[in-house]
Amino acid sequence: MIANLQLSDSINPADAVIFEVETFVKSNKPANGEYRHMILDAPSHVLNCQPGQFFHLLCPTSERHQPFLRRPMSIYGFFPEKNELHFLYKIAGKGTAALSELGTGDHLNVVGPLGHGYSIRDDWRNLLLVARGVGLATMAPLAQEAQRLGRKLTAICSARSENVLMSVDHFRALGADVITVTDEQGTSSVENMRRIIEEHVAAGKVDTMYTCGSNRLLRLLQEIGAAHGIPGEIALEQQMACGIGMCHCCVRPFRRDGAIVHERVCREGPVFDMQEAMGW
Amino acid sequence: MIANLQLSDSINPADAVIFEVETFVKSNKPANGEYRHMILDAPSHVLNCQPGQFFHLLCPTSERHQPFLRRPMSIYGFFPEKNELHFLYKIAGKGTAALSELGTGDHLNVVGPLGHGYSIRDDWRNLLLVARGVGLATMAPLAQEAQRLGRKLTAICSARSENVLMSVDHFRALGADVITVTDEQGTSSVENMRRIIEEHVAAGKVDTMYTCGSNRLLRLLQEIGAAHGIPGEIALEQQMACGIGMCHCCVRPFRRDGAIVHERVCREGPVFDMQEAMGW
Amino acid sequence: MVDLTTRLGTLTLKNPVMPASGTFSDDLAGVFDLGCLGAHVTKTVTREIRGGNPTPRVCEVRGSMLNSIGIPSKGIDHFITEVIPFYQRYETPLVVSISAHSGDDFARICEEISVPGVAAIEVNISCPNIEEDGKAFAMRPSSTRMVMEKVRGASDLPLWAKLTPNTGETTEVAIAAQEAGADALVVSNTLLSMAIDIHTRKPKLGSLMGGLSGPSLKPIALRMVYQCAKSVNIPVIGCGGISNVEDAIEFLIAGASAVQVGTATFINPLIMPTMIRDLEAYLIKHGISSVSELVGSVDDAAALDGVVFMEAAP
Amino acid sequence: MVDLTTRLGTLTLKNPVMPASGTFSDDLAGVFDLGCLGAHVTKTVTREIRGGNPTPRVCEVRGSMLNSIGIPSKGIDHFITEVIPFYQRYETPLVVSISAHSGDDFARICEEISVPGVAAIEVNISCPNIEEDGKAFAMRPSSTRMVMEKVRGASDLPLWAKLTPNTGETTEVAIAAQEAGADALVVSNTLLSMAIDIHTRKPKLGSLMGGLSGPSLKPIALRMVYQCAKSVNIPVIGCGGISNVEDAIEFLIAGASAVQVGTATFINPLIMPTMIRDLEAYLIKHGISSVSELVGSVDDAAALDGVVFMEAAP
Ligand SMILES: Cc1cc2nc3c(=O)[nH]c(=O)nc-3n(C[C@H](O)[C@H](O)[C@H](O)COP(=O)(O)OP(=O)(O)OC[C@H]3O[C@@H](n4cnc5c(N)ncnc54)[C@H](O)[C@@H]3O)c2cc1C
Ligand SMILES: Cc1cc2nc3c(=O)[nH]c(=O)nc-3n(C[C@H](O)[C@H](O)[C@H](O)COP(=O)(O)OP(=O)(O)OC[C@H]3O[C@@H](n4cnc5c(N)ncnc54)[C@H](O)[C@@H]3O)c2cc1C
Ligand SMILES: Cc1cc2nc3c(=O)[nH]c(=O)nc-3n(C[C@H](O)[C@H](O)[C@H](O)COP(=O)(O)O)c2cc1C
Ligand SMILES: Cc1cc2nc3c(=O)[nH]c(=O)nc-3n(C[C@H](O)[C@H](O)[C@H](O)COP(=O)(O)O)c2cc1C
Ligand code: FES
Ligand code: FES
Repeated sequence: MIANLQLSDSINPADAVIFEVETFVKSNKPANGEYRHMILDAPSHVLNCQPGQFFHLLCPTSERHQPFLRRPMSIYGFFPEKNELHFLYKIAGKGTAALSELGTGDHLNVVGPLGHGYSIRDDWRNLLLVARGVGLATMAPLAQEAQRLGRKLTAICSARSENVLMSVDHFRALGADVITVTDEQGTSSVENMRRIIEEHVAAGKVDTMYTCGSNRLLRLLQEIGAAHGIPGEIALEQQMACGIGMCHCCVRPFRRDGAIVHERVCREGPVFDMQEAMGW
Repeated sequence: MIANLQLSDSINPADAVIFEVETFVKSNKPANGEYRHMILDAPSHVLNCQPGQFFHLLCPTSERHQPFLRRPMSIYGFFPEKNELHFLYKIAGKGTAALSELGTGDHLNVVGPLGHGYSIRDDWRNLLLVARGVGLATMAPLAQEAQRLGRKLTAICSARSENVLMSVDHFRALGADVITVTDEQGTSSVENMRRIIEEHVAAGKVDTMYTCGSNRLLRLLQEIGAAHGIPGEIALEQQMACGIGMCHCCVRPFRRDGAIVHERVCREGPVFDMQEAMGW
Repeated sequence: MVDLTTRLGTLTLKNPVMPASGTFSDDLAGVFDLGCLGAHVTKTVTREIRGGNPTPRVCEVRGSMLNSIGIPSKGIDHFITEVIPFYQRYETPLVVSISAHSGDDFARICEEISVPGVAAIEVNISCPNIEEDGKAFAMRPSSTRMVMEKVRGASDLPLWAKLTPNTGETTEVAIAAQEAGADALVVSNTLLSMAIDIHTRKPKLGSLMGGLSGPSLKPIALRMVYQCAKSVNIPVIGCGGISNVEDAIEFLIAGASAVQVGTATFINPLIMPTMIRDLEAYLIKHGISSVSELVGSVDDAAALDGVVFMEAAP
Repeated sequence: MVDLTTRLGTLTLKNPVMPASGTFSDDLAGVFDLGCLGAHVTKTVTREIRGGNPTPRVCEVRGSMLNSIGIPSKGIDHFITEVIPFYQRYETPLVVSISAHSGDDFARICEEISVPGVAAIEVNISCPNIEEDGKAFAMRPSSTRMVMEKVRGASDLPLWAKLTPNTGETTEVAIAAQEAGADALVVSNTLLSMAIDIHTRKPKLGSLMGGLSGPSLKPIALRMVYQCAKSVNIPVIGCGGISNVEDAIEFLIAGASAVQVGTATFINPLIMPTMIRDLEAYLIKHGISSVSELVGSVDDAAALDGVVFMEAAP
């Protein structure tokens, strides 16, 4: 026999680290032509997050969209002091389309914080961050943490064109040295990026490198990292069901100790060692 | 090979008598404690209706309610001249609950008009209408038609209490002689109803009787009708899937020529001969 | 212009969209011109007059429905004198669904129904085999073969065998039907299911159990269509939860040469003509010149290794 | 107060709610106190180390999901030294799900896993029988009987046989499992399904096919639970699409003595404790003093005539 009291204890036990909570939309607006910025009003106890972690969102059911599974979304910002949780997202399919229809005051059920975020080792004083597209979302809290820890940060932001480049001001405001490259200007080629990064390495400005999402960037950074012995981390994506580590649908292969191991993006990741990651 | 032109011809061929159309909610408000009155803005070509017919409503999908099948609803009023289609309904489960959440301007997909309505034979000059609860909805267009045809109408309206009695004013406005009986006042008993009706019969005020829904009233009117040779019609309900006559889920048994036959409420009904109808 | 025609053996349909048996009747002619359809498929008819099951005959489950209509039938004579003539006003091929409780009865109705005006016969073998243990003929390859051989001997019309998802031997049954002379397979009928009203504790259907149809059935029927299309050479007609043009295309890609639409018509009576129009628009938009280019075009090369394991257990 | 306990043979659970194998792990302890559950059921483990299937391993279908995780396994040694000890911190009975590809391998892992800390063994016989034709053991009564007899000889722990909805012989398989010594049945596993991306024309799952779970499976699993509960004397544990307390109650009424919750936990990680709380509230509200009053209380008298026909074909 289970008393209600005991059960409510078990729903939010003292040692819970992952929460399922209702949040409320404070705003949900286009950030530029392709991305949307959503700010949720969330209880502060769920905002004890690490940069690189994510939430699993129960996108709303409407007449037009009935997503079934939750959708993973990187934390773009978390501000316990003002109960704010931010996401930056792109409409990809029905889940994100349903998200985009949320208006101020609507509720959104979220589970998190989830996964294993970026690490900033004590001896990593000069951080290089290379990102493209919506991948920048996951890097924003990292930049903020770097500032808090007093590290020097260089951010190379890549995009199709200047007008879809995001977060540049955000990174600058956090004291980062921002370099923008775009397809439009022809500056985002692998060769040009390699040149820029090698210059920074040569100048001693790169103790570690962070990236996310792009296969092309992963290969480039792996080469540079291997050549110069610079460690690095990458945030990866994979389709998810549970988001918590139970279902094993989100595995990716990694090279480790000469063998290939499979790890769960939702649990061991989404941030992984850059050299172990495998292209796709 | 099918050209688009041909196809749009086949979607709305000249001889279509049942339409699937989007309508828009003009208002959707409580009529009293238990019932709601919904007015739709509907194209006039779908409003060529007979009293007793119904529409099949695609109740909206929301986060709280996901009705799958359509829900049948009697026509409470149809006014082609102002593009209005009215329903009077009671929240019974998720379909009607979803309906009740519709606000002005929302769209609602409806199929209809459907079924076979009431008949008013030329020699039926004095009509008696006996109804209880939401069943009154289906009788309103009948009263209106009676007025148009210059027939004399008596309406006995039964309800739990005075304050859930509906449509009384509506019937009076149509020139009907309205008698109200309620459980609260103890006037709605079978005995009392029998007394009232027999008095009307004796006074020559009943050429035909119309009712709907209640088993108790059906039996009473069948007895009176049989005793005095007065014809009558009843509107019946049954769960529906297609509403058009294809699936055969909505059958009910009827006594006819000494045998029991099954007829479809959506197609041969919802209005049936009162003596053939069987209690349930 | 794109080519919407599809070939089912000797029969060529002007487009691959047709109704599923039991979810269609002349009543739908009040909604749209039935002449636009690829074929007309009638409700299953039996020789004898039958009453059908007790009500309630349908209920709703999350996102789908159950039915236990049974096969109320006015008998074959009524069918031949009243139903077939109605469809003569259309050029659209008329497919008559038949059922019986033994192989010989199947042969008899098949022969009697092979009259002018009927273009093909759909053999609904998802009905109990009363000569054996009462399981539906389509549950086993042996009883499927028996019935299909009998009907094959009784008619020269194209014969379509309609399979059931209740069997654990889909491919074996499909092969048996082909070997016994079926001209096409319809895949599939409804899946045995149940729902209980927790307040009254009564089954929600008058006959206790019923068949699941609608979107919930789709991934199961699609799997069966794929399995059948891989294991037989005769055309497969997909059926199960098809609710919009994307679903229809998914079935074509999986290997179906045509599709049947059932439950979706209850929700959206215009869905079949809409689907035909949308299919044409899809082909044009994606530069696909004919429906036949879609049929069986699934790109399963990378996954084929997994098949043996997956067929056994997911 | 109401009595939430339920008896599964020699085992008494403090409430009838437990996770389904493969949808639960110690990771969920980060969300709520796992001590509140009726039992803990682990992901199926094999003796040998296995990799699992190619990605994508899940996809969404309308209102439900498909998975083809396979059975990645770190092997039995890792399981005994790492997994079992974790659950020792709870008093909740630990149920270990096992699988193998032959009867003898099943017996071997069953014996090796019968260690202190394990309260019962769930025998996942929905995996291919490589000694025969590769169909899952649970597809047929004969192979079910064979495996269950072997495991019965290998362990004194309570043995639960987990059935598959892919078979056409649910009651026969259930009876075979009981006769071979199963202490309970888990009904059921996922249903073989498929989905194709119409743009790439590729299967949405890396292994082509996968198992349907979630709400779409519910009416099918409920029917199986009812069939099994009517045909065996051992307790039946319901599983398939159970997403809220109403679903759980429906399964109890149909004849389940307990329920397993799988996919719903992915959508709502707190659903199991919520369901336990709501079940208690439901019993109190309706004046029902114990869960056992619900079990098998379906009022099927009026409908029983239809059963024979309906089991054969809806
Ligand atoms: C850890 C993590 C963090 C992410 N952070 C962000 C972010 O900050 N901003 C953002 O815009 N997107 C982010 N994504 C990608 C985002 O989850 C997908 O765009 C989203 O799930 C697409 O859902 P949909 O219904 O709109 O698209 P659909 O294509 O309809 O989705 C179908 C299915 O595929 C899955 N899926 C599709 N694309 C992806 C993807 N790239 N990764 C994982 N699953 C996918 C969906 O979750 C769903 O289950 C992140 C993904 C992961 C794994
Ligand atoms: C011809 C006809 C005319 C009707 N006219 C009216 C009207 O004017 N006003 C009004 O309030 N109600 C009317 N009803 C009843 C109305 O259709 C039901 O109240 C409604 O379908 C309940 O749906 P739900 O989802 O709210 O309830 P639920 O109980 O959740 O419905 C579950 C299922 O049962 C069916 N169902 C439940 N009750 C009935 C019923 N009484 N008749 C038929 N099917 C039912 C539903 O359609 C649905 O398929 C009419 C019914 C018929 C057949
Ligand atoms: C109300 C109803 C009645 C049906 N009657 C028949 C029938 O008489 N014969 C038959 O072969 N199939 C019958 N079926 C099954 C359908 O033809 C079809 O195989 C099934 O519903 C799956 O398709 P859907 O999901 O598009 O509805 C019926 C289905 C429904 C819903
Ligand atoms: C991702 C996933 C993994 C599963 N893994 C297993 C497994 O390892 N062993 C098993 O017996 N069942 C497994 N199942 C089946 C579930 O235990 C359960 O039988 C099925 O999902 C139906 O229940 P549901 O609809 O509540 O999810 C798995 C199901 C899912 C969704
Ligand atoms: S999403 Fe379930 S284990 Fe990662
Ligand atoms: S509801 Fe389909 S025939 Fe009446």
